[in-house]
Amino acid sequence: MGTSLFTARHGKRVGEDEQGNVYYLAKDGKRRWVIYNGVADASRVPPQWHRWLHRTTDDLPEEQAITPKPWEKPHLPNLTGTQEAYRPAGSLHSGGKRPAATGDYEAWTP
Amino acid sequence: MCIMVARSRLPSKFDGESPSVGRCNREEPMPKLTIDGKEIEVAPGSTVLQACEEAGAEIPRFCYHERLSIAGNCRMCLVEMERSPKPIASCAMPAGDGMVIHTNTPQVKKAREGVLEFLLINHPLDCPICDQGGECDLQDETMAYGRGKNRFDENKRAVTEKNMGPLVKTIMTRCIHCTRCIRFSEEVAGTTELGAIYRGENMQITTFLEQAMESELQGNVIDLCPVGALTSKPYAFNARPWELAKTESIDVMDAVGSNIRIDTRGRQVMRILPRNHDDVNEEWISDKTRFAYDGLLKSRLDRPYVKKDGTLVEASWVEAFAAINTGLAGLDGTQIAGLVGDLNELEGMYAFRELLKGLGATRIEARQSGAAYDVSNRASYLFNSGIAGIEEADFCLLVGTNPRHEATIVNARILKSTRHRGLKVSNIGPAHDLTYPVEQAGDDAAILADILAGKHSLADRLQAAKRPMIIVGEGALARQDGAHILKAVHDIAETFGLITEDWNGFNVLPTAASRVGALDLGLVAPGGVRGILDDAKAGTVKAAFLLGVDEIDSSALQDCFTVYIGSHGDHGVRHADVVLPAAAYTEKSGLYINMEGRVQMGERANFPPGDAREDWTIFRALSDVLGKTLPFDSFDALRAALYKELPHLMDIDSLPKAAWGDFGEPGDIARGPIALPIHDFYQTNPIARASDTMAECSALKRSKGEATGTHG
Amino acid sequence: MLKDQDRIFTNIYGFQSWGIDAAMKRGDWDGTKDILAKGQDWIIDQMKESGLRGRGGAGFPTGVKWSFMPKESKDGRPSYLVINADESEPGTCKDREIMRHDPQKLVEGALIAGYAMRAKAAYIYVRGEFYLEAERLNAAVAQAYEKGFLGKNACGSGYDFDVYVHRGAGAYICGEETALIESLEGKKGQPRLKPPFPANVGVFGCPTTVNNVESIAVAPTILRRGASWFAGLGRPNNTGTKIFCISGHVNTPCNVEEEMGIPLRELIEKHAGGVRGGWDNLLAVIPGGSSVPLLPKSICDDVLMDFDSLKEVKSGLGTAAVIVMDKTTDIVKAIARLSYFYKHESCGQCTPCREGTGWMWRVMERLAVGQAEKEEIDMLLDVTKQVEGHTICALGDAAAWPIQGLIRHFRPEIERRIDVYHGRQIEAAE
Amino acid sequence: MLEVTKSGGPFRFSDENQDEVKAIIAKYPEGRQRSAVMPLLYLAQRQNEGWVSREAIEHIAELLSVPKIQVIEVATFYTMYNLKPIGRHHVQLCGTTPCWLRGSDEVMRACTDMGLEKGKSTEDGLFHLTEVECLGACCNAPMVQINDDFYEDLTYESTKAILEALKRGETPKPGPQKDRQFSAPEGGPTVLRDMMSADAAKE
Repeated sequence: MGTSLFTARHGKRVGEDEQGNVYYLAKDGKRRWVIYNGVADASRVPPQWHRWLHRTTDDLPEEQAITPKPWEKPHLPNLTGTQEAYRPAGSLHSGGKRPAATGDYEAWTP
Repeated sequence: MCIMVARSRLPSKFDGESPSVGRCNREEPMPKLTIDGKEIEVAPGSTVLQACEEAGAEIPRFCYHERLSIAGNCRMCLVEMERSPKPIASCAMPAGDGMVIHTNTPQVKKAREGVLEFLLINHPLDCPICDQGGECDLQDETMAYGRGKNRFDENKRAVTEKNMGPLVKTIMTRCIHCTRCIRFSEEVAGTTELGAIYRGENMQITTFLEQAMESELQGNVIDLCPVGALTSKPYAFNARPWELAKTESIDVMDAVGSNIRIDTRGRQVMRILPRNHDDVNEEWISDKTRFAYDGLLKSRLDRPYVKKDGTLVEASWVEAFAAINTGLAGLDGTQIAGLVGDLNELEGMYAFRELLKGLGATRIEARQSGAAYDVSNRASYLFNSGIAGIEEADFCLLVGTNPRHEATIVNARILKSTRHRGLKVSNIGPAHDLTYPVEQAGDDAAILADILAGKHSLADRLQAAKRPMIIVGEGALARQDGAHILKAVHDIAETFGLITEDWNGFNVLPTAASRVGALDLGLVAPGGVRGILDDAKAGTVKAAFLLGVDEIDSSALQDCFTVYIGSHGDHGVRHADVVLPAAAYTEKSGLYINMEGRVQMGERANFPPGDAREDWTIFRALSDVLGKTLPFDSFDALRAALYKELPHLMDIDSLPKAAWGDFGEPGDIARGPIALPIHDFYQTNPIARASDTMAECSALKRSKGEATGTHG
Repeated sequence: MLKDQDRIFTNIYGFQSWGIDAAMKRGDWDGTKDILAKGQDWIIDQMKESGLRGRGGAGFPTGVKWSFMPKESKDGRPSYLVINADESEPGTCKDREIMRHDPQKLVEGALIAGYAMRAKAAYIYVRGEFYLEAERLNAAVAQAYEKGFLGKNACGSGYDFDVYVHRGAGAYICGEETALIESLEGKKGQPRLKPPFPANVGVFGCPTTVNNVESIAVAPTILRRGASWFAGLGRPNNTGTKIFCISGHVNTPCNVEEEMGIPLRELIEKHAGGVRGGWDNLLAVIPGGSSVPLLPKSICDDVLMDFDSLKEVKSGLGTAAVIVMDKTTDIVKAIARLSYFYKHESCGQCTPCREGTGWMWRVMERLAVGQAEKEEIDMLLDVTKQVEGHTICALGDAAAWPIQGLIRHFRPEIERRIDVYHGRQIEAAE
Repeated sequence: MLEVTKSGGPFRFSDENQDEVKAIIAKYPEGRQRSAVMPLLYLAQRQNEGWVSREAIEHIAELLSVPKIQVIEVATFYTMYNLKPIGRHHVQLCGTTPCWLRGSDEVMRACTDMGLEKGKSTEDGLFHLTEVECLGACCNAPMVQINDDFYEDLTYESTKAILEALKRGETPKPGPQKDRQFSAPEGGPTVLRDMMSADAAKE
């Protein structure tokens, strides 16, 4: 609540990312912040905005002269602790079978 | 160890070109050397390196190998010799009388450090991902002679991998150009497939335009390679040497009885390596021996099966035994037959025989290939000259055998003898590329009769030879007139002086590891396998026990109550009524008798899968159910009983001399070609057939055969 | 200066015809039968007395070498003479002149030498690039056969002798005698281990002597004019005449036959028109083909051109190929180029040479532009020492020596370059 | 990876070369026919427009009963065998120190100016340029070998002239490109002057 007030008073909206998180710059240019669209999770900030937000650059994402490489995947927040968290092959949570181990054999069946 | 033998037979790179090199002349005096202040006498023809070893000075080496010619190219074995301005390569320098050698001076150490540094500058630092790690000569020597610091500031050399086929994986950047593999391929395998192209620092080991290697011994280059340039493809990234349990055992893929080491991790066989045995396999093993182990994990029988309503269903041991009890009910001994397969150890066969004898069975047969062995005389089914004896022979006549496929190691020995001892080889039987020059006499078995009558030029060859030998294969003995052929060869041996006080040139080449042992146990029945199968078809044999029998046409047993005991679901289970899962050769201890009659002991390396049990325990338990309890409760008791019957089994690893006598059946030999017993080297037994690696090799060979239109 | 009548190779410049008739007019094949009639021992003794040392580089006494051959074959193996015409030492171009302008001297020498060592035949191994020279030699051999000088009852001596020409295909290492033998057998030219020496097990497994073209070609003249004539030229233990190849920064590069022991300065000034820009413009001389260490001007001033004198100044006569470098020369680059040569020509058989030549060349290339640290000069020297004497054949030594010579005499120059390079680096950084 | 170009058809020595093949093999003792590997490879190369095809290698291996791998070892060890097609004029430029001292860089510049590239054939298939090691004509440095002929005492201009002449289909005169008798000093020999006249011939 306080944040939205502060935002309304001092903030200047500078942009929004694909997830709908909105980025603000203080009118005096001294502070930068983000209002999340949904859960407040710092890892949801995509890299381009991250650079801006942490003052690595003053350029906004669309101004940054970075062309995405063809192998780059879309940004994902940190999924640890959620349903989508990474599970190694064979993990019981992913419902898979355990990986091959020594001593495994293929039995003959008629 | 092997050094003594190697010394007198030291082959030189220029052997065959110089009669004076590489031969040990007994009249020569023993040269006396001083090594690090210690005086030592060595056999004539030794090298300085061997003399140093004798004197207890360890000499590092990469290119030198006892069983290969001397290349002298790694320069690691440099030592100082007085009155020589430069350090000398000890592996290549013949030991001379009065030489004064120093192996531990600072100069020697400096020289070796220099050489090792050169080897390392272009060797990648990828030990953590290298399969040779932990058993790498370069690693070991670096511990002793490494500088500990790199002075090489330039870019390292990278070399593209070479395709060498499905067995040998190459990481050629690691190659230190010792040329052991090249020399092996020319001198031991005889196929001359490897070479070094380009020159200088661009030199690269490869096959002709990267075709796959064809040799059946190619796996040995993996052992020979002192670094990780040539490694095992099937074993790649599977295990580290220090996490493997090593068990010394005996191979069963052929009748050679190669000495092997089985490396296991947990329950799984990870790889198989040769052990040195100068008189049997030296330090080579065939690719089938080395790579068929993945077949131990495929198509395994891991629980008993019983046939119900025409299909086999899983059963417990109790149910299976009960089914057998029912199946045998009301049958008398003459209606029960037993067949023994190719891969069995003596203990299992003995228990099997005792069980069937207890049931009153009279027909127990082990000659699965149908060869007409005569058990009345032990000499009639042995390789009497001994494998090492091949090196003493000067003429060898092959009859209906392709040793390259039937006993690859024996073939390598023949090659060695042709290269270094001037052995000449003639062949009666289909022509094959045996890797050495062979005089082809035709494939008509009747030539034997001509020889005996003195009408064939081979008769003169045999007569002229000082130590002639004949090797008869199962191809010849499995013919309808096999017994006649056996007799004819017996007579040839007697007529042409193959049998003397200290020489027996009559040799049989069995194809199966269990064959000689089974014959020693007397597992033959009149009419052989053929007779039993015919009677089963006709209905006079009503029950058959198959102990690992997979090389017969089991459809003859369709109407017969069949019990299969074995490790793999292969041909033998097809018409079985009860299937009992047994252990494969790595999973049981046991005695094997190789083709020479040499008794060797194999040790258990891992455990059989699932409910499978060692063979003898199955028969002991079954005998209980059938009410004919066998008189042994432990493996030791079984062995004691076996020793009592066959005392020569206690004489482990000695080469017996079988007394000569008469054998075979006199009779006519029909004109006509001899067929060979093995058509596909890579697919001769259930384990090999289950192996993916062997299947790949087999497919490759077939596609090559089709491409070029030539076979073998 | 050597008098013209004491010169052996009178047609070295090819003013006359190379054909056998012209050659016979020049004195070849004169009384060869009589020479042969005096017997093998006489010939070998004469060769020993003449003091002729092998002209291929190592300088081993030729007569002694011939005497190593078995007097009779105990096991039925024939003997062979192999003539090394695989001339590829940088700076050397003498055998080519003999083969194309005076081939009969070589062919006659082959017969005499072959007879002296009881050889069945001679193989002349000509480097592959000398296609026309090999053709010329083939023609000369054919002419000699036509005259009855070769073949059955060669020269009427009752001795059967054949001469064959075999061509190489581009490999410096085949100038090494055992590599040459391997190559002659149709294999890669990789030197063999010694022992056994070729005189025991050589080409085709038979006793073999490998001699340089020049050593063989001078033999007939020596025997005709007498060992004492030859021994009277030059200095003791360094007798006779020798073809010198003078190349590099001289006014008129040339081949010239001169007396052994001629002062280097006299050789260059008299025959090669002097150093470009005068003697004082001389920087260094490689006196015996690329494999020997170079000599700075201070030594060149009064050094004599023979085996022992050059050995005293830690160099060697080698093939007597004098490569002259004046003060405009980038001496480090010149030696770096030689290092590249050895890297390119290493056969790859033994470790120190295979790995060391490449390493040395790479460091040399950096030193040539100064892109190195000063410690690396000592490291390079250490590497050359690690190669030297540890290889199967002498190529390792040959690759090491030029660099050792360079560091011995021109270390300040290398250090200067390093300083300059780093100075420039510092400037650039500022 | 080593690549040996296939010629696309079976290889056999041409009829005129058959006798040559027999003569070559006959030079070596009985059972030592392997020695003929190098001459035969070279003969095959001359017959086949300056390069050895894979089929030729296989043919020679069979002809001499030498394992194929050992023939290819030889073919790759020596520098004179070309395992893929090359230009009609093989320009081999010596760049070793004696030639370099006397200006082989200039000769190289002339070659590149004429459109030749080290290790490559020109697009018109006329030239193939290789930098080789010492060719043994150091007293006549710098030099190039074009096919069988040595062109010596070169300068930038004379190199260019030779290449242009070849381009025009002419055969320039081989040997020294300066006024000089083979390896005699420029301006006449300092010794053996009486051998210069054609009739003088006396030791």
